[in-house]
Amino acid sequence: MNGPQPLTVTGLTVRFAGLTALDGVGFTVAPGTVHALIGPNGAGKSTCFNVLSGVYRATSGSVRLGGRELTRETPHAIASLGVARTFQNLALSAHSTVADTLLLGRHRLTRSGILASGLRLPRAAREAGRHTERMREIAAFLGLEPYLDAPAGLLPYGVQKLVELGRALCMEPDVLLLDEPIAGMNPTERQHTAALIASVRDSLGLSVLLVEHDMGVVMRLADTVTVLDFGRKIAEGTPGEVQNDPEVVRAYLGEHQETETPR
Amino acid sequence: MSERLTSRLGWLLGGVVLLAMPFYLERFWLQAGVFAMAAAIGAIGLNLLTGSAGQLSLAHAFFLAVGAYGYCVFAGDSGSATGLTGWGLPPVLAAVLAVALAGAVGGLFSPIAGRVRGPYLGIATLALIFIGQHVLLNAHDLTGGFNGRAVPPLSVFGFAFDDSATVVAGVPFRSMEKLWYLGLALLAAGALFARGVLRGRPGRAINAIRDHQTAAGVIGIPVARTRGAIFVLSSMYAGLAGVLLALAFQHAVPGYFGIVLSLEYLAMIVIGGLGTVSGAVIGAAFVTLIPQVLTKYSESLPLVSAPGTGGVAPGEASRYLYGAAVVAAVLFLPGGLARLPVPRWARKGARDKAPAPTSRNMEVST
Amino acid sequence: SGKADDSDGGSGGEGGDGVATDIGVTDDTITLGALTDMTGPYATLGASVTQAQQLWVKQTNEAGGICDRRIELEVRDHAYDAEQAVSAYTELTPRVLAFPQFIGSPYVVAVKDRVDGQDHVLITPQAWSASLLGSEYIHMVGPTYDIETVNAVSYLAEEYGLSEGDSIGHVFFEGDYGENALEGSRYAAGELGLTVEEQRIRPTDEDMTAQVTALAREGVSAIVVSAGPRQAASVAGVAAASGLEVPIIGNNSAFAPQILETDAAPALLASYHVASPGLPIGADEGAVPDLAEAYTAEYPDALLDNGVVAGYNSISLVGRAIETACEAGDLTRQGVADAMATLTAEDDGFGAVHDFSDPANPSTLASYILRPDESAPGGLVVEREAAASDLAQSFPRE
Amino acid sequence: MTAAVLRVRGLCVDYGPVRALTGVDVEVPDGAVTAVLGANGAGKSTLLRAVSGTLRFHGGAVTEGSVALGEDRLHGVAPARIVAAGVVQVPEGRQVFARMTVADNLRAGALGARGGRAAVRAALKRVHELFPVLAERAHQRAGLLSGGEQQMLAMGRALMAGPRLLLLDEPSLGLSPLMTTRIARTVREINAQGTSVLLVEQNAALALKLASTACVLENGRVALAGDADELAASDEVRRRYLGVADEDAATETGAAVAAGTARPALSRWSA
Amino acid sequence: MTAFLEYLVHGLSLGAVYALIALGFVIIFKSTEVVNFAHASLLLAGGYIAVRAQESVGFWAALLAGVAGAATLGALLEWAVIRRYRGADHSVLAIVTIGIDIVLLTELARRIGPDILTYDDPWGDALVTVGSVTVPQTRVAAFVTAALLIGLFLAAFRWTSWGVAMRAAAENRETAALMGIRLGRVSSSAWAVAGALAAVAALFLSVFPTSGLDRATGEVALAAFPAAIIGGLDSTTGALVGGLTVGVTEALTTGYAAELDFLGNGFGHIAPYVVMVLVLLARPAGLFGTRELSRV
Ligand SMILES: Nc1ncnc2c1ncn2[C@@H]1O[C@H](COP(=O)(O)OP(=O)(O)OP(=O)(O)O)[C@@H](O)[C@H]1O
Ligand SMILES: Nc1ncnc2c1ncn2[C@@H]1O[C@H](COP(=O)(O)OP(=O)(O)OP(=O)(O)O)[C@@H](O)[C@H]1O
Ligand SMILES: [Mg+2]
Ligand SMILES: [Mg+2]
Repeated sequence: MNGPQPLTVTGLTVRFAGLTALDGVGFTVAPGTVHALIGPNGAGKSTCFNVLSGVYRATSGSVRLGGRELTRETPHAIASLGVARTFQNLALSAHSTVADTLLLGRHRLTRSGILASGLRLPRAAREAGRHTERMREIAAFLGLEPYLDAPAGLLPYGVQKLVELGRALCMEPDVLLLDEPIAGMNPTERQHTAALIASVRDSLGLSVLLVEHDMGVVMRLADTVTVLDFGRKIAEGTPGEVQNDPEVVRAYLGEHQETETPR
Repeated sequence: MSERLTSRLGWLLGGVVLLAMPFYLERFWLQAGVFAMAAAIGAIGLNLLTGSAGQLSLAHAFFLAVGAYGYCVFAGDSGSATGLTGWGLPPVLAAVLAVALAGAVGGLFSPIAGRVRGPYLGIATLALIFIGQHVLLNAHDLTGGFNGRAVPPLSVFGFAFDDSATVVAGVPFRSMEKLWYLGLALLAAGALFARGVLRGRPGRAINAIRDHQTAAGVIGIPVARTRGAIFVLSSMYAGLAGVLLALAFQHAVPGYFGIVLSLEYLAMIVIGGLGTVSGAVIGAAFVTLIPQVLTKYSESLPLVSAPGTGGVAPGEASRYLYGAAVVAAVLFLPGGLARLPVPRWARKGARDKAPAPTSRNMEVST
Repeated sequence: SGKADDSDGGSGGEGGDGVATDIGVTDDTITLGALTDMTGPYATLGASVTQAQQLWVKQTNEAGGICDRRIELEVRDHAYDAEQAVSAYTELTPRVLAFPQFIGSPYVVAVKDRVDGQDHVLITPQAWSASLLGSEYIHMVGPTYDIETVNAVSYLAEEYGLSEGDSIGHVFFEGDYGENALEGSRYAAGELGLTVEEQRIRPTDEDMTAQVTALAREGVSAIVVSAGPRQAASVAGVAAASGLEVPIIGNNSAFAPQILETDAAPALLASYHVASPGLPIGADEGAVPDLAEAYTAEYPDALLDNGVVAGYNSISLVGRAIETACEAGDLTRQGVADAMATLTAEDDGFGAVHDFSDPANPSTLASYILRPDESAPGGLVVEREAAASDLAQSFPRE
Repeated sequence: MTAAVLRVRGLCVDYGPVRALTGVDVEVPDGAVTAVLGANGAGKSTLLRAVSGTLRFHGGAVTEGSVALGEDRLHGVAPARIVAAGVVQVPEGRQVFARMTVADNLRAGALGARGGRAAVRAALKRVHELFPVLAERAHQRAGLLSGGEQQMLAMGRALMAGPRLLLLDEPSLGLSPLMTTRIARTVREINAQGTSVLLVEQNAALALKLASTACVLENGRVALAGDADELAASDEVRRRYLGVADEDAATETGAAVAAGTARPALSRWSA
Repeated sequence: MTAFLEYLVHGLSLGAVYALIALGFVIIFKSTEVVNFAHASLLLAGGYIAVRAQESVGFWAALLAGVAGAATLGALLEWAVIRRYRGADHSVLAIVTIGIDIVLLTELARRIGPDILTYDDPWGDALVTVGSVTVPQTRVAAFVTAALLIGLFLAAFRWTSWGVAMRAAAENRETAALMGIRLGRVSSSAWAVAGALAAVAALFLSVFPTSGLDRATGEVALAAFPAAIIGGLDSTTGALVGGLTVGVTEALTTGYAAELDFLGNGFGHIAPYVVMVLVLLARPAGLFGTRELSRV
């Protein structure tokens, strides 16, 4: 852990049978900033996340974190470099408690294996104690304390989204990849969550790569925005620049956002 | 009285009763008890794999065989009196090596166990049973073929677990009395170990892999390695169970380690309750003891008739019973027998979490 | 504790009549044990043997018992499961004088050390594998599979003029029945200058087409079947259908009357033989007709098959050992085992004469050759009287 | 007021010991769009499950109250019969059949269709017009579609049945602004063609624009109900669900968080 | 060479019977995601009912009765057990079918006892000779029947609403219900079909060259496990290919047992499993099975 490093994506291409999901995409996430990745449905945003986190293999191109090439690494190796992510569709165990789910995030930071846990070595107990404490800190920060003993799968959608965020934070990441973190929340909850994201960026100094369709939140949070369409980068810049880019308006935002007149 | 105190007392009482058994029970019951303890150890291992990691395995009988025969070979006479291979190692070392061997063989199968999931793995492991039977019948030098080979008695620092009588408090202690204590000790150790694993970091990791394989990788869990490790651990439990069973049998026969045995272990963990240590123990006791009890008391049970008199034979009755128990446990007691409303202290599983797995091992999505 | 004074159960000492006793004998009863398979793969055999033995017990008690004591037979069904077989043995051993029935040779082998070392209990198993030889307490009634197969091959050679250079096929079960029989056919073939084409099968293999085709390809002039009745029927049926007209001979276990009702019946009647330690249940000699009649009267719905003779024979020989022991005033287990060894020329009434004095050899080396006959009860009639072939007598035993 | 297609009266729903809905009354007037708003966990999805008869898949059950479609009772009726009666739901979280192709997903949607073959063919044409991507990807496995594409498929699949009453659970979840507008237009169109709609939506602004009547659920009870316009004008709704008045408050909170006053900011972990 | 052809033909015809059993498996798996360990007893039940019925009605009517009986039994099991399971873990259901199998098999074995039950089938031990190769008529009948039935179900799965409903129900019961699919009907129809197929297989397993139906006949159904896996558990084509593969492998390894002796005596018995493991190593979902998807 020698401070956040830039995440650089260059010429990233991903092909599935007969379909190019990403086509030579490149951008850089500067340390300590929020970088938004937007674009129409099916533009390749989640695919990009999947490559960054090692779930998909890139057909060509490179992803570098500082000096480290990530495209050949396994998911858990990438996680161990300090890259954490949330999932567009929830990936929580239905019956695990929230506490266990959050502790899962600390897997990469802890050591006790089968032998140590099975034999309950003092080392394992000490480790568990320290990490549970930090887990509670993070839960308190997110307002998840009341839910710690509840099974994650039965919670309301919005809370589950927060649990996912908490699990990613528990990994103590340098780079946080958030795939639609506030989808399914109402405006109040959205603002609350957006504030939390801004807060961790500031207090932990980590880099955030954010996929989100709520333009209000993107505008407020993002330092830089990259826009994808059909796997290709069509625009990049500050939120203000991007929002007025005619190409972006055509492909993504729609000509006039207020097409519907109130009745 | 506080609940904690009640619970302590309950455990104490149960422990004392178990420890006193060899002074009162005849060999038949002790032997049944040792079988049940061995089965419980094996079932705990299978429950780690199937209940917690969500991997169906039909190969458990195979790993039991590896443990049992491994022990025979390692501890067997090195002389050629029997015409069988034996390394003549000290029995304790042989037992440890046999468990390790089961783990190693499990490790060899890990590439498949890691690649193949769900029902495919279940049936793929069936291959191990059949290949295992083939080897057991053909590798005469190691296994003694169809009629099997004798199991050298265990001895710890010159104290032999054989049929020579050591008199304790006026009671002659022969092999079963001694094995009873050995079984208790191994079962307790195995159960505590498994609970430690399940509640700790590895337990969380295997649950995560079961529910969301891809996500687990992204969270930083090495999926293949963890799954392989749990397969190895489960094989080692089976190996240990195999050693204990062999010691109780005093003779290992290949026919025992067939598909039926594997199916019985699956039945145990479902009857007892998937994913919990106590469930495995309760299920193992149920499945092992039912046929013994029914056979022994066949004359005095109303529905069961003595062999040769027509009607339902005890063997059949016990199969009806345990087949029906599997179905009933799943339909009416989703947590298995371990979740029955019994006093808290008697319910070891009350605090082991890891409830029955429910999500399918498939993720798809957006 | 209740266990303290107890040396493995039973009532040691001397009966009121001055006969020494230890386990399984009281002043008025003698308890025998039967470890059988009534619900597993050998259920057919188990049912016949058990019922025949229960019949013997009934007859014996009606005739006043043995040594002025009633006989009781405790039956335990182990379903051919190792755990249950060993448990049942453990349960009954502290209470019985002898085991006139024990099905499942692996389990007999499994308890052999306990029998020889501490239990000293007489067992007449219903399995005829040579691996059970060598114990002074375990006595097979009849020839071992290897001897039976030697007799069968010798018969084929004599009757069908097999000569040096010919080959015979041997279809056998994996496991000790088949493999022990294979040793017999290999030995006989070696002595006669024949070659053996081996086809190993499993009890679950029921279609013998591939095996018979392979044997036909090798041009065998006869086939030996050391498997179950169904496999024998399939071998005969397929061979006949595909034009392989060679004699087929099976071990005693490779026949059941039911197979004469299958499609293979004509083929079986034409070319099949069975080597058997005793007379068929349908025979008109010795004690057989009485047994057949009594058995049918007792169990009108039951099948008459060779298990009936085997079961009845074992228990009546054990009964004779007990009688002998009683006369010698020693009804202890050791006494009964010793008495068994004194039976050296025992005509069992079913066509065989047994000698139990040598633990290293089976009680007889002779086999009948039988052939299927639909009209006979039990489906078999004698083709050739009992004889021990020269090869059987020279069969080496280490 | 026109007759209601759907009438929910005094509905109580329990998930085992957990009570999710208490005495809920909701009506969907014939030919109207009714919106249901509420925070996370308010019970919106539970309401739709109760109408579709799928509570039992979640271990839940209706304990009191009634659900009626026109004159017919719906509670206690098998889900398939409810679909046959014309009530079709687009469930929360897409729930496409991941291993089936897009085309087969649409065929599955038509299984409960009321019309004949011709109607199904027409419906398919219509769906392909609305969501061209579904025609392009007809032979791709649905599980490999992107999130938004799956949402379109879920919507298209429901339309295949030619519903009389459409239940939508957060149809705009994960859709781009452009696509959200298109969904809104679609809802309006099918509504114009005579399908009534019960719409659960986090995007309250959109929902209130589409709906003629609306209600707000809070902790399993109906807190507010009435005309959509009226609700849209109410302070309560504006503040809590439209986020309008809250804009400033949110920036304040954000600043407060950054300054570490209002709530404890997270500090870096040092091992 | 003739011998080889003969083994091959024999293997194919035996494989056709395996394919019928495997097809039943596959249909149950496709529609309910359950690995049905009770298939062996379903098969035995079908055969038993048919043979018993034959005593009073003729062969064809009895066969029909067996098929209907096994179908009813299958549907009944689905209704009484499978449908009532509330969890979502399909491996638990697989274990439940083990329980069902134990009960059914015990009951059937008790009823059948030591008997060998035979069919009065129209084929007897007649043979068909083509060139240098002879095959029993029964096996030709089995092959034709299997090919027809498998073709039929392939089409049904692909083209009928029944097939779509079945796949949808297997994947997500709740959503399938939301599509108006009658879950109960769909899955019990699958179990019924599997039962019917098993009864047909039972017939071909107990006529010439086999000597009849007995309590152990069901164990042959075990051969269908590797068959179903080799083909891919959710593929009807796979069932056919897998069945034939197992049949041919068995026939060839048995026929050339002498030449394969170095692999241990009786290698033929495990050869299908060895093939299965090799196939799984190369294709974890079998030759025609649907690969598991993984997207997040
Ligand atoms: N494993 C895969 N196999 C085949 N096609 C895929 C796969 N993963 C993604 N795709 C396709 O690649 C395209 C990009 O998908 P992706 O999930 O990256 O979109 P997205 O930008 O995240 O969209 P959304 O905003 O709707 O989530 C889509 O058309 C999708 O169908
Ligand atoms: N299967 C279940 N078991 C127990 N409680 C449940 C279950 N499903 C939902 N609940 C509870 O019922 C309440 C209502 O949930 P519901 O899903 O209906 O909310 P919602 O309004 O749809 O929320 P969201 O906006 O997050 O989708 C919540 O408190 C939730 O925790
Ligand atoms: Mg996406
Ligand atoms: Mg909801």
